[in-house]
Amino acid sequence: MAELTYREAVAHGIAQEMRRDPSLVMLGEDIAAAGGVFKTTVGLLDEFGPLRVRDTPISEQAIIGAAMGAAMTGVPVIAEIMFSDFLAVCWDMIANELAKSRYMTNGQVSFPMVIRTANGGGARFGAQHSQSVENWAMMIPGLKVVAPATPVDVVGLMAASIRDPDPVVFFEHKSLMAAKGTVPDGEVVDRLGTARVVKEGTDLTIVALALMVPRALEAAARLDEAGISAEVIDVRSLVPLDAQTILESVSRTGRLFTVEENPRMCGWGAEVVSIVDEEVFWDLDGPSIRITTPHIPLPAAAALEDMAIPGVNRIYETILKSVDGPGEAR
Amino acid sequence: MAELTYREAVAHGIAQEMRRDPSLVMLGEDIAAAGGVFKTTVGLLDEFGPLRVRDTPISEQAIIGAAMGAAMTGVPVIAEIMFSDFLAVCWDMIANELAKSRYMTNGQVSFPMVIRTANGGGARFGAQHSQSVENWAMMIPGLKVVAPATPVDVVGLMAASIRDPDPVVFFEHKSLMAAKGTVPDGEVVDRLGTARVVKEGTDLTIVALALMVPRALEAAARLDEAGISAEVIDVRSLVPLDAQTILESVSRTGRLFTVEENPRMCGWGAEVVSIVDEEVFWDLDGPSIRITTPHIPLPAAAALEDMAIPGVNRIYETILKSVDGPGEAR
Amino acid sequence: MPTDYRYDYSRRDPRLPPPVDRALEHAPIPEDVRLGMYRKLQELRQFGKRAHDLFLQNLVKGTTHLSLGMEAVATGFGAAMRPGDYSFATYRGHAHSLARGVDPGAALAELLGRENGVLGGKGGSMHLTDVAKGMMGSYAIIGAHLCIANGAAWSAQMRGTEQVAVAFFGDGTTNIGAFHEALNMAQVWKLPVVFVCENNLYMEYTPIDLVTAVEHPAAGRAASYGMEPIVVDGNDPDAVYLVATRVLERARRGAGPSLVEAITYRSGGHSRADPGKYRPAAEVEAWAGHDPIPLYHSRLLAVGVPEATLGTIQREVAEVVDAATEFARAGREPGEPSLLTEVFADGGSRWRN
Amino acid sequence: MPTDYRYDYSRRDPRLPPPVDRALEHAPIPEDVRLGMYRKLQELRQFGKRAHDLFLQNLVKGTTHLSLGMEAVATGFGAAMRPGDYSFATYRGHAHSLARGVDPGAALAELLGRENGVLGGKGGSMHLTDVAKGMMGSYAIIGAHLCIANGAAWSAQMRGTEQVAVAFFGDGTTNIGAFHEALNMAQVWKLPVVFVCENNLYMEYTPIDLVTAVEHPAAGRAASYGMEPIVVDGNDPDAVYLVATRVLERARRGAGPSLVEAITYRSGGHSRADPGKYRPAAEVEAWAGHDPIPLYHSRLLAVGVPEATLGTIQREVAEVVDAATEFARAGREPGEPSLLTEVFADGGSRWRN
Ligand SMILES: Cc1ncc(C[n+]2csc(CCOP(=O)(O)OP(=O)(O)O)c2C)c(N)n1
Ligand SMILES: Cc1ncc(C[n+]2csc(CCOP(=O)(O)OP(=O)(O)O)c2C)c(N)n1
Ligand SMILES: [Mg+2]
Ligand SMILES: [Mg+2]
Repeated sequence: MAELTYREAVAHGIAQEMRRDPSLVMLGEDIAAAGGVFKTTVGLLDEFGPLRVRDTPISEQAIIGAAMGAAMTGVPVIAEIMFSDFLAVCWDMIANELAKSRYMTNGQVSFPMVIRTANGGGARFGAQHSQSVENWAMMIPGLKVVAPATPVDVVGLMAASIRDPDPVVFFEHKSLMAAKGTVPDGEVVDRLGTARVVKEGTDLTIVALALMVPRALEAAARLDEAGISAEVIDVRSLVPLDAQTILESVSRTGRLFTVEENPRMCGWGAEVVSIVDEEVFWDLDGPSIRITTPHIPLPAAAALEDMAIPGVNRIYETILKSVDGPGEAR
Repeated sequence: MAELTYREAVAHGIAQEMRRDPSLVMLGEDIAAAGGVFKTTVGLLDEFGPLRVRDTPISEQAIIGAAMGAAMTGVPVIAEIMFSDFLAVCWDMIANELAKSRYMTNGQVSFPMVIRTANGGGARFGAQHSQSVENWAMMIPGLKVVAPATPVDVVGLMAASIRDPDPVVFFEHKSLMAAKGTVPDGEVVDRLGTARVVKEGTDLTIVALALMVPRALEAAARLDEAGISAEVIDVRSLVPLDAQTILESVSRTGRLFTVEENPRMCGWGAEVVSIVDEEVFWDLDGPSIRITTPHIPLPAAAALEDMAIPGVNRIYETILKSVDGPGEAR
Repeated sequence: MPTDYRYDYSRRDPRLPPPVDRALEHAPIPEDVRLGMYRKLQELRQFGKRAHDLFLQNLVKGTTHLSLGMEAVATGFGAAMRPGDYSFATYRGHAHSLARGVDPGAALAELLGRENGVLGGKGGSMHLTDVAKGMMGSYAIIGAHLCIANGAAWSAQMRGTEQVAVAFFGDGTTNIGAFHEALNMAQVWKLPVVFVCENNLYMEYTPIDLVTAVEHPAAGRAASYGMEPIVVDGNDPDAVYLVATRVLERARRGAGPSLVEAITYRSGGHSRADPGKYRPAAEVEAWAGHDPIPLYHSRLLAVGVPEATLGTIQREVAEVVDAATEFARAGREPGEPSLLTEVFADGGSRWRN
Repeated sequence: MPTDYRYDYSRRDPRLPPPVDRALEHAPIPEDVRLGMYRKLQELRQFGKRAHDLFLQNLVKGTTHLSLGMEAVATGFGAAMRPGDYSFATYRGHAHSLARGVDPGAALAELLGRENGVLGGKGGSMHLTDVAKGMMGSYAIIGAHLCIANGAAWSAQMRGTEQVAVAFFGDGTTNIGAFHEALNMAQVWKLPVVFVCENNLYMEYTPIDLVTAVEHPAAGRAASYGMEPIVVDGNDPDAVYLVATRVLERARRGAGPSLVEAITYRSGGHSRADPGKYRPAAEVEAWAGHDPIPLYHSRLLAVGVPEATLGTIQREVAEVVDAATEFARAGREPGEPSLLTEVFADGGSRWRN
């Protein structure tokens, strides 16, 4: 058992896998000598050397292309795209090439690769360095999508992503970097496509991801005090999606709330609501409510950013109002 | 009154606006001398000359950048991105720069520009030239998103998009290019943010977009014969979204079906379902059902592509089964 | 405002082919290699014509981009490459596929969207791939595959296999960002990769010189990446073969990447039924006089190959292409089950439990 | 595997500054221009130091990228540009903003996330913009703004205004695709745009030469776009001013775009509290000896400006920066209403009825 920060867990998880598989390599901007701008790859160059841990030019398309070409010829790769906003710079590589090539070639090519990227807000970096773009990846068939909320999940899901034969976009949350948690000794390997009930409850279900998980938990604790028993689910992996865990919970509680950091439209929560609506409609006791960042670019000023991203208060108030609301009275 | 094809309507609408506003210019690959690969810009070079209708290199980032820089300094621009799949090549320009700059600068810059692009499947072009990516644009705050289904809407919404002071992504559907319709003489100007009830009905509401509109209409006609009265709404504009028209209809009919050409996850229909669920839940008589392309890249073979994209039969059968289904019996 | 005549591209001055380099008759190329190239040229040409016919018969749906007139580039490189080498092509990838030994029947069946197509009908004309043959894919969005080719080369470098990756692309592709990123990274990492620009003077319907800052869209950029500017007559199989041999060897011994600009010309249109009317008639005609097939036919006669040998090859290839056509036409339409396969490596498309 | 010493970048050979060009003392630059540049240099330096202090006091949140040591580039260009010209900068845009006359108080308030910031706190340190001053924005994702600058230049060309657009960017930016697309289009359309690469030898924490195929990341690529390779001492305001004057004039008279590589050095880290330890100590020291402020101070003394004049300027600027700091610190935090404004041109963020 070790106490690790989320940031340390990234390097820890990667190192575990690079020790296991001597063919695994990584590349990205400032990941080697500098240990990454978020210090998530510290120590890897020293342990694994410059041939396996490579600094690149600012050429995101070339980075993803290099990873793809290596992966399709038998070398598994971890590519870093420094900020998830920059996925846009290489979106053709990811959405049109990486995601589609297996299907287009009827299975002739495989891409055992992970694209790691720092995602999310709260760091006051402004609109171009703060987005939560898990839905960008989720909407593209052929990609798997993971977003851990805790250090142990970082390690376990990183290992699972690296071992997965498909391309995985792995979102590391900037505002969780300093969060601490225990990680078991020895090899830690998790499974993609498994959500986790992080708090049990009976009155309603809150589905959250990444930074929204601790906030949802805190709101749920306050709801408990108000006599409302909320179940909280950490989705962890958007693709594959553990729909069963969500459906089972919502069927039981009768109410669904999503907490999404993304701007509202076409967020992952919309998809979850539509699945729930389609499959367990008759178990619902009221409308499904999405708590999201408003549909705006993220502002830089601390005061504004904190208003934009769902916080404990907003989650708590929204849920409280909704379960007490006129709908329920009807 | 003239009978125009959808493809002719594009040039017609652009010409109307270029005559009105002598500062309006356009640029794109093969749009001038060749009249566009879909022949949607035929005649514009001849009428407006090479300074207002410009052929470009294959440089989508430079194309969007040129449009942005011109628009922000007072020259309204129409930029063509040949296939909507290629939005990925310049996604940073669109999602991170164009969409966010007004907000980031607190309103100092405006982008009176339209990005026209050929969208959608049915042409057997395969996974990289057939996508329906309206949701890519819809999910980015700061963009407006339009997708007409008929020649007259092409003209009217094109005019509205060009006159709009915000950036509009204008999706022209490849499989509707040859569709014909009448267009009134004289200036035609429509309004963004207005959906249209294209068939009235009382039992359920079908919400569709672009190529899915005629298919939904045909399915609705068959449902009529089966004694089921379906209302069909052509969304036309995803941003701004005419939520009122949809909510009013669903409140009345009690059932919602979306017909989406996009692969399922995070499609525009998910957003519509979540809005309906949140706002008129108590008026719903059954689950909202999404009829979409499966979550796969699009195959090239005609036989496969036709199975993938929602067709009249699938729409009809899905709805029939759902309104007759066990849910209703409960 | 009347349109400036320069915007009727067919009225511009024609851009003429280079003279045939007679000295290449004496190039040190073994006769069996030359006969192999002649056979391949014939295969690519006859396959291309057949694909065109099938398109006009509405059997090839969607679109198709042929290499008619441009076959010598694929041929020369195909002859110089080793079996383990990697090829990456664009939507205009039929010639490059066949040049690596992809079965013409499976390729044609793919164009027809049949189950026996090399991609089961899922990819179509723009995406021919046959990994077993080193044909690592045809990519239909400009630029990306140059970056992917780097990756295959990087992998070969790491695995120490002496494989080389070759990326083929058009003149128009030199103006997209990915071109720049790929070439820079290739040089910085000294990757065993060769970038081959097939400069057919047109980016779709637009003359390349009107949208490019330098005369040679590829060679004129080589210095930016510390590479030698190489221009070759892309319609002369021997010339291409010699250059290919040199740059492949260079890559194989670890000396790094190369960029080759092969000047060539489409005898037909850009895609589908494009008649190519945006090109000056005199230009089309001049290039017809520099077509690789008669050019190479004359070359082989000049070096002493009997006419009859060439005739036999032509007929043998005709039989191959006929058989391929039969094979393709006999294929079934792919069925429902295959729709949902191979999105993920487990063979399926399940995105949820 | 032990790490090769070359990967401890601080142990590489230092890259030294050029010698000061004494001949520039005789450059035909009016004294008022020179004194203006000295004042601007001081303003940029003192502003940068103040921003750094406020960051260390945790008043600047998030991140901030300073131009300490690099001020001569913004200064020289700022002095040569006309009021209507357009500037486009990166996240490292404070100097370029001030050089165009953006109010230091409003800029500093923006860094502090205050309502009286030039962007009302919405943009932050990386996005300074003041359209009224021709400062058309600071863009934080590498590459895009070169393309946008083209557009402003295209607009000026169409409107016939003789305005020029200038895009400033780093050495690392030369390896991204958008750089290539922008430069090619600029030349093909003969746009009145100037691309200015501030080569400070590092792309964040990585030495630029380790990731670039040519020695000069910008000038070494100029020929690809039919441009002249221009390298200038970016720490010498006079040298920059002369080059700027020349390329701006060229653009203004319709002769097309230019690419300038100004060699310079960050005296501090890349951003935030980065100590910059990846750089050889001897290198940091050598460049400290080539700092633009003492360099220009000596130059002005050498051409006969009295020490006292310079001292007065320094003190006046100090007052300006103190006042700016007061102004910024006195600003309120932006409130709820502004959160939802200016997504769209109607002033709001409504995406539905
Ligand atoms: C990013 C991108 N932009 C545009 C297109 C559309 N397009 C297909 S082929 C083509 C012309 C390509 O010209 P070139 O590179 O010279 O190749 P050629 O077709 O002549 O072989 C264009 C613009 C595309 N496929 N991808
Ligand atoms: C597309 C993109 N990739 C990566 C980054 C992260 N990043 C910010 S600054 C920087 C280094 C830029 O170096 P250079 O262009 O030399 O400018 P400098 O910071 O030295 O002024 C990097 C990689 C980014 N902002 N955008
Ligand atoms: Mg070409
Ligand atoms: Mg730099």
